[in-house]
Amino acid sequence: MRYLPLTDTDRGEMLQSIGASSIDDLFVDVPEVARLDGPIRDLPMHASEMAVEKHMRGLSKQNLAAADAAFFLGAGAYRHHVPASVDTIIQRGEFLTAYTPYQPEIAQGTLQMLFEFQTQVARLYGCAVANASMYDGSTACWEAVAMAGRVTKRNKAVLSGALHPHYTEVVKTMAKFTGDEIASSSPTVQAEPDNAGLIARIDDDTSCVVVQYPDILGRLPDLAEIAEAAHSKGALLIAVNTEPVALGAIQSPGELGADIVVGEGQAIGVGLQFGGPYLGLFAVRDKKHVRQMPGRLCGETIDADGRRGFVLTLSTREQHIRREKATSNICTNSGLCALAFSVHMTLLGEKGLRQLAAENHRLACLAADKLAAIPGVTVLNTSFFNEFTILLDGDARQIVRDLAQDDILAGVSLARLYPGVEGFSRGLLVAVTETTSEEDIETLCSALKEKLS
Amino acid sequence: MRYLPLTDTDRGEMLQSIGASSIDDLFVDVPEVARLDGPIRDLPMHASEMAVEKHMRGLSKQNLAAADAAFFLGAGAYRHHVPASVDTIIQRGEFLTAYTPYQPEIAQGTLQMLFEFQTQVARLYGCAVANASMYDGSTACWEAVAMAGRVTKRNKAVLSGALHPHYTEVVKTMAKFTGDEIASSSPTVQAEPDNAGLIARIDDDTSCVVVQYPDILGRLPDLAEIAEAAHSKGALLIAVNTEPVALGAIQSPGELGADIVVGEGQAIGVGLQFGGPYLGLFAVRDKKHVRQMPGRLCGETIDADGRRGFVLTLSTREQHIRREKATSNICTNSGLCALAFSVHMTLLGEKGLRQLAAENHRLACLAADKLAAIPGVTVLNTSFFNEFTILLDGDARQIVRDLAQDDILAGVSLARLYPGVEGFSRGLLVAVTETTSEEDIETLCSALKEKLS
Amino acid sequence: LEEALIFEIGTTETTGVDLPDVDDSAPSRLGKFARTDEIGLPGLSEPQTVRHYTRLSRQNYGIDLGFFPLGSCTMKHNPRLNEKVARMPGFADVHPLQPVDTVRGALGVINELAQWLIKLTGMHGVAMSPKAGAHGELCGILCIRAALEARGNAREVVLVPESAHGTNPATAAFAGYRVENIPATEGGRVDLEALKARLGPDVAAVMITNPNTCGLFEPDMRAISDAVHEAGGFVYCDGANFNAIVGRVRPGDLGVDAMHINLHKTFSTPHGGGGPGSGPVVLSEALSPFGPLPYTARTADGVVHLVEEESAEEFAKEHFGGPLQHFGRMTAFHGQMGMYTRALTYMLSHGADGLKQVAEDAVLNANYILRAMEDVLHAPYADSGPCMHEALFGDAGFEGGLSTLDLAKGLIDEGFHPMTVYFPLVVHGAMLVEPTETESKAAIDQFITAFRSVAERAKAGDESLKAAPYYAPRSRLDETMAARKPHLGFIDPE
Amino acid sequence: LEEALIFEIGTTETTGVDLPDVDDSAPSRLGKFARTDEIGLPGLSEPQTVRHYTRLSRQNYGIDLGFFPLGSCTMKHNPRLNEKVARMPGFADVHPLQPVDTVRGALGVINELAQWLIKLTGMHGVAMSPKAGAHGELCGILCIRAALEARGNAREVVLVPESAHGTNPATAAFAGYRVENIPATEGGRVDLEALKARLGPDVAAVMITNPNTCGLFEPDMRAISDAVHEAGGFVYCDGANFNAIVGRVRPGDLGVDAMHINLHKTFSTPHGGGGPGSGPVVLSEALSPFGPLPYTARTADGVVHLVEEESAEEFAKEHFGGPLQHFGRMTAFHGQMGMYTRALTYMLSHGADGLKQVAEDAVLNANYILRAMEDVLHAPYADSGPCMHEALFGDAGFEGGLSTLDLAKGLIDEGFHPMTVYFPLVVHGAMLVEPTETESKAAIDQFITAFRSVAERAKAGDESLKAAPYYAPRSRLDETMAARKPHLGFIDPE
Repeated sequence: MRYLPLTDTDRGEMLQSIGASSIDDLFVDVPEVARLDGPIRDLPMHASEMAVEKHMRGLSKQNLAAADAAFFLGAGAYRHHVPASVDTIIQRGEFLTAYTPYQPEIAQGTLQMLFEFQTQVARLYGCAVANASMYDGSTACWEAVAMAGRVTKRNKAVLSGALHPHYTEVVKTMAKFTGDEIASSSPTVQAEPDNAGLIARIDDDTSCVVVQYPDILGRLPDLAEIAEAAHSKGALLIAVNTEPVALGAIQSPGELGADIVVGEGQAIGVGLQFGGPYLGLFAVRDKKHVRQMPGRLCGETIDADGRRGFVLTLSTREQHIRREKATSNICTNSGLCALAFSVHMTLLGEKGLRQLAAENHRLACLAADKLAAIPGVTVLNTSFFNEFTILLDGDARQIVRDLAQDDILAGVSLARLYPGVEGFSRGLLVAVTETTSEEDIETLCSALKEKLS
Repeated sequence: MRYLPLTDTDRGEMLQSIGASSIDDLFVDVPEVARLDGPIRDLPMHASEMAVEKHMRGLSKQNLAAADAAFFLGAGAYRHHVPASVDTIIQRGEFLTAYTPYQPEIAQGTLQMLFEFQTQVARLYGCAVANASMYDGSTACWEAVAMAGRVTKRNKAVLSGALHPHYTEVVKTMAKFTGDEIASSSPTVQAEPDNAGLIARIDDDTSCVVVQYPDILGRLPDLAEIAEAAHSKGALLIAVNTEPVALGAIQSPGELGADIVVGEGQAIGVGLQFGGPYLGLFAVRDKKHVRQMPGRLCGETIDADGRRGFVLTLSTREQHIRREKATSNICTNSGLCALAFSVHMTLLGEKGLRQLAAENHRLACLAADKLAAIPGVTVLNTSFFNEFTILLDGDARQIVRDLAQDDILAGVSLARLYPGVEGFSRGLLVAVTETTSEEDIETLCSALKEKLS
Repeated sequence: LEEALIFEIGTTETTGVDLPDVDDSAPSRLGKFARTDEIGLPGLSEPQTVRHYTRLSRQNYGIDLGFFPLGSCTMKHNPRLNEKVARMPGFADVHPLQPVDTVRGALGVINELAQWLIKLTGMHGVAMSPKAGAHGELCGILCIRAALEARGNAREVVLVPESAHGTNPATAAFAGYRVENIPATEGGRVDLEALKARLGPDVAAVMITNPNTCGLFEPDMRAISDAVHEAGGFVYCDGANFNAIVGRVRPGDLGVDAMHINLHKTFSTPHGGGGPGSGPVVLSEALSPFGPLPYTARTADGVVHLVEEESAEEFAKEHFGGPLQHFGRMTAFHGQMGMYTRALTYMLSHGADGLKQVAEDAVLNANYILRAMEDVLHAPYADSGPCMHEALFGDAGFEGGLSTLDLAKGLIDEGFHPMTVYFPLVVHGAMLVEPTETESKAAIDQFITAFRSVAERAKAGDESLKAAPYYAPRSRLDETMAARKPHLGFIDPE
Repeated sequence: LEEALIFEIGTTETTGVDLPDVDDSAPSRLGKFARTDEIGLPGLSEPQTVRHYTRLSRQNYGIDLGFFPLGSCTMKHNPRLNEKVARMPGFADVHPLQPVDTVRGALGVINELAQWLIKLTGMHGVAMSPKAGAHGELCGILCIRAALEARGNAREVVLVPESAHGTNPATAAFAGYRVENIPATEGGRVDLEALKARLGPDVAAVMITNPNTCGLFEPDMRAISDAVHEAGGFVYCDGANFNAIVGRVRPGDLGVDAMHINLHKTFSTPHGGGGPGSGPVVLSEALSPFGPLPYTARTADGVVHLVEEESAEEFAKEHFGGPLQHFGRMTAFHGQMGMYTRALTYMLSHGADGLKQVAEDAVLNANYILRAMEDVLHAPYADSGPCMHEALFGDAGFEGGLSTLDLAKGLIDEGFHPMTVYFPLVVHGAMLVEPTETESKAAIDQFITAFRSVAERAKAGDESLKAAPYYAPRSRLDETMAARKPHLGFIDPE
């Protein structure tokens, strides 16, 4: 077996040196009832690399890869071009096969990268401090709600209706067990987000208001207005961003007054991957909240010879020290995804990020205009970045399924996100990135034209 | 431009510091007639990584990849499964982006690998010493002929008719310029190679006899018999091998008496790549011939602190020292391909190589038997390893083209290798490796059955 | 060796990509939100970027470079086939919300992996979506809570052994339970009688690690489970140590109700310097209906189903014969697909026979180290029989104020990553050594030589160990300063 | 840091692959040739293999790690996009003898690359198949010889400047020519008058490097070409230094008849520790019909053709209006496809504008180094004006018996690969520094600081340089011993 270096000779020598007559001697503590007489049944035996690769390739080919389609899906996961050098770097054995950097003397590569990553995220979000990443955007969102509870000592979170429904579900699920109260609703399908309605729900018991920016329908809510309202009631504003590329074109949530900014970082460097692993981003605008943050933090220090170095720090917040009193039970970050994000962001730089955002927006505007010209299609949004909602004269979900037969992945229907919710059946979320060609846009428009005529 | 780190600010500062007013000042020596007024016309301007990748993917998709076909081509290039770790290792920047190891203190990685590679090749070939690789099998073959001339001080090479025709062409082309005399013929299309005819051509002026093993038709010539005949006339035997996997199942040329063994190493670790880069292997049975060898050699030595280390050595044979008196004008090897070969060979080890060879032979025997059962198909060979010749009742080349339409790459027709040679039109070379499934064999048999009925 | 920060070498005008220039006059739908200020993100050209990260990487240690004897963390070889498979376009380049007909192969991967996990553990169902081990733990406890709530009483207490991973009590507390410790016997096992005595109608669950964090198998495991079940509680097993028994022992046969599986430990998805992980939770028949969405479960007809919000109701009715009981959703989308492909590839490579050999070689290697060290280092449980895949030592006998930490740092100078230190808490100055099955005898012999030598220095009170490591990219880093004056991001010099 | 040899750690019973066991009873067609003896090839499991080569790699220096100021060798950044493209199945997994209808895209790559090379050089045709620079040189000289033979007289002499690469005279000698040197002027250029005086009916060709190996452009290049052509000879240009002028100057405009192009230098295919390279040769109209098979050529209708043995006759008749004139075949199959895909990808990325910038930045960087060093190091041609992409220095003024080699090894301790040393031969203790365009100003400034410091030590006679390097994986290696008692392979201990 190719991953096992011990030879039978080795095994014999080792058993002898420990004074065991057979390997079974080492498993004497296993109760009789649980002893098996051989390899577990109903499972295949070992296989060559070639055979396994073939099997997996067969499964892979049963999927329609985005590159082989005209592709318009977003709703929290965005397809962008990732430079080839990103993957080369994350496949360096020293990054890929390293452990959590608990031994900083031999983990400066990971630690310096995390320090750079934290700085990049903090600046992108307009915040003071970002952590070393979390599982994904949805769990980061819940952690932010929990943190707001710790900071404000209140336990009622007000969620915007236009927060990604999966994020809402995650928050509600967790809250069931902690006893937090969650106020949420479905989005209003209108050109502009219902800020007034949201603000009206904030009261003196509110720990936080959670707003997505751009929101699930692609609209740009006025964060500054909500921040002011929240702060006036002593609540925090949590801004959620699922498309970091947008922040190359629009103002950062931190600047607009958000206290905690969380989001999904997948769009930069990570890829679609059928939903995971992704990259949770988490930052706070005010340094004073650092000790209430969940997750790992990397900090600068010096070594015994006075050289700059980096370590994981403030771990007294964490579970392996605090056990049942920890700020979170999290003990993993998305280290390798954070590396991919950081490398991609370094390649982009400010200039590249702005260009990338501009190109996304240009193509999205183009697509919106072309779609709006089709009879039976209405563009809902007045404001958007690279994703917007259209209303079709028909069942959007069925249309999406039909178009997929012709290798057109037209977008995410609102019915997929909100199954069974009244009045959403016509809605379709359309995302456009730099990977979308003008030809793809034409393909979608022609297909819709035909379908709706 | 993403590969150019200088900013316009940098350029300005640098021009100023060297006292030039513009970049044109640095090109003053270019004659007026050759000065261009801008970028060269008729060529595109720079493009994003995404755009270039898309263009190249488009070209890639115009080819039928072996993995998408029932595949039976050989004739000097063999398809084998290359473990994923081989590619990971050769993509390590320290190997991929290293220079020729002329500064051994910071090139021990490449040098130790080459030392190991040389040992692996020498053992595989049954020889005393192998060099650090050459361009490919065909050029190594010519270098062997030239070396035999230097060793014997004769200049008539006798080439077996069953030597790969491209190799024969390369030898003849080079010989035209050096004045060597080359005696060659086409192969006899018979069950066994014409050893007697070959031996009859050896005379007292013969510097070497060049024999492929297994030969171009897949047959196994009796090297020992030829070696004896050559040696009795004072000539050297050069054995050529184009399928190193075979040597896991058959005796090595060195053991059988070959004085110089050369070959193509592509089958182990390198892949098909439409013909290149490949890996020339070169070894001599007797150490005394080392100083007449072409190409780089890596040797063991010690450093100033007494530690074992490796260096390129015996470079007094080479062009950068000897200039016009060098043993060859070669100054490049196939370093990265040698690494791939060596890694793959290390993964195989003796055990794996023997298993691999046995599996190839098993499937080839199976295929030969199934093909022989088809009316209109005759199997020529009595002996073979993983490739054999069949004769079809029909124009083999046309049949190959026809089957390719159905994604069956049936083999290499003799007419492709020997265009216009009388009597070869029915011949088809069929190679079978571990990547060939029994299903692929069935597919080929069914198609031939239909075609020939 | 010093590598500057990107903020020190990059500029906001440099970029390593080629994109069209921004056209400020282009029409925009950004309204008043358009960004005008500078963000402060430095860029590097591609050559600079590759060099920066390549140089950084060389300050790291990884499995590809050497042995990682990390107890409880199972740092084994990461096959590159797994990386290749994860990058196949049908897995890497598909969106989680594509119509299901366009992702049948991706769902197939999840189903196939779920079947493997179920069969390897002898359990009934599996919740695939948890993002990491701790997330999986949480999932398991929430299942238990949901099942108890469905019976009408969530109960109050979760029993946890003293030697448990820190995540265990954190998780139980998060789910609203009070944590109580279970004492250990002299032999390092759970005290069965004490446990039985504590069981009662207020105990929701026992969280147990088996093999436990002392590296020992709990011989009373089945008895523990029976007692807990009898008292109406559930048994949660921390699966961090599954590598010791994979393919040889099925937790389901021991009465376990829920166990998370760290795909990045037992099934070799790379640690990546701290994640991403993946923590599916296998569930007993009693708990299966309560798993979060999306999840998979094997029904009586032998088929494994993937259940999402939409189909959950229907599925529950048809297969559980009752109303919808899932406890909610733990994450967006379907979980860690990229880890599933790698883990499945690994399982298919090893097969049932290979995985059994994995456990056997891992346990053999650990016992070999235990016996090679016990004359030099205090091995608290060495007399009670063989260990499983980890060997545990303590710092008894160290002189000159030297600590386990000093020994660990001394090992760095010998070319090894240190073992897990100060865990489990039940042994003073604990050192937990887990070799895994992917180390050769030669590598282990080298390690033993180095470990013995450093251990002897510690026992001789060798002062020089206090300043170790000497040959690492950095000498000992001042962690206190880092925590006292947190400096958590780069600040531009004035 | 010591890594054992595979022969010391592997065994013939260990393997890192999973294949069926050999069945000795299976039928065989191997006759009497079946192998029975042991070959002696050690195997390693996959984890051991990955670790062995990863560790070995860390004893190497590469462009990914730092600056390589190697004159004449153009070590530039290797974009990873090129690697990705070369691995696309349509390029990596196709056989060279597949029916041409199944490889239209592969032929398209060759055609497209050929067009780029022709347009960038202003030439007429290109022979793609040579495997490396020296192979390309040989190809060019053989074309010249074939063209001269077609005129009835191959002639006898090839003129080569003293400063030429060693391959030039070796190549000319191989093709059966006598080599004569061309003298240089004080300014480091070819002496035009001396050359003219030597030209005559016995001179087949002049082999020239431009920019020359002193890093200078030959201002008389056009005049040289005209004189050679007038004397009935051909001009061969060594293309090793093409990076200095790519996109800015076309050799065809200077009267060159043949020039090889090192794709692994100018067009960034990786050096790979010594190959594989690729050396296509561009040809003038006069030489195009004589190129080897297979080759491509642009005909009057603007189409580029790929010509192999079979179609050569027909092609020659149709487009050259005469009989078949190719000089033969230099290699099996079609040449270095894997390098073509990389080079084409690189060209498409840069475009005509980017390649022009390449030359400009490369030349700017070299002049910047020249001017920053000339007060410390002897720069023999610095007064004659700007250099091209290389700066040349000599060892004048070194004290204490220190040599250029000592300085070079001293640079290793500063973290840099040494420059090219003792070449060209015309300058005593020559040091040829080529920064390329992919180094940042910051990297070059760092290099200058280090270079100045080591140069000053050499001039001060700092003894310690003689034993440099101190901080490399090895100290100075005994090359004499290696050559005197060649030990070229591992020998099993008794």
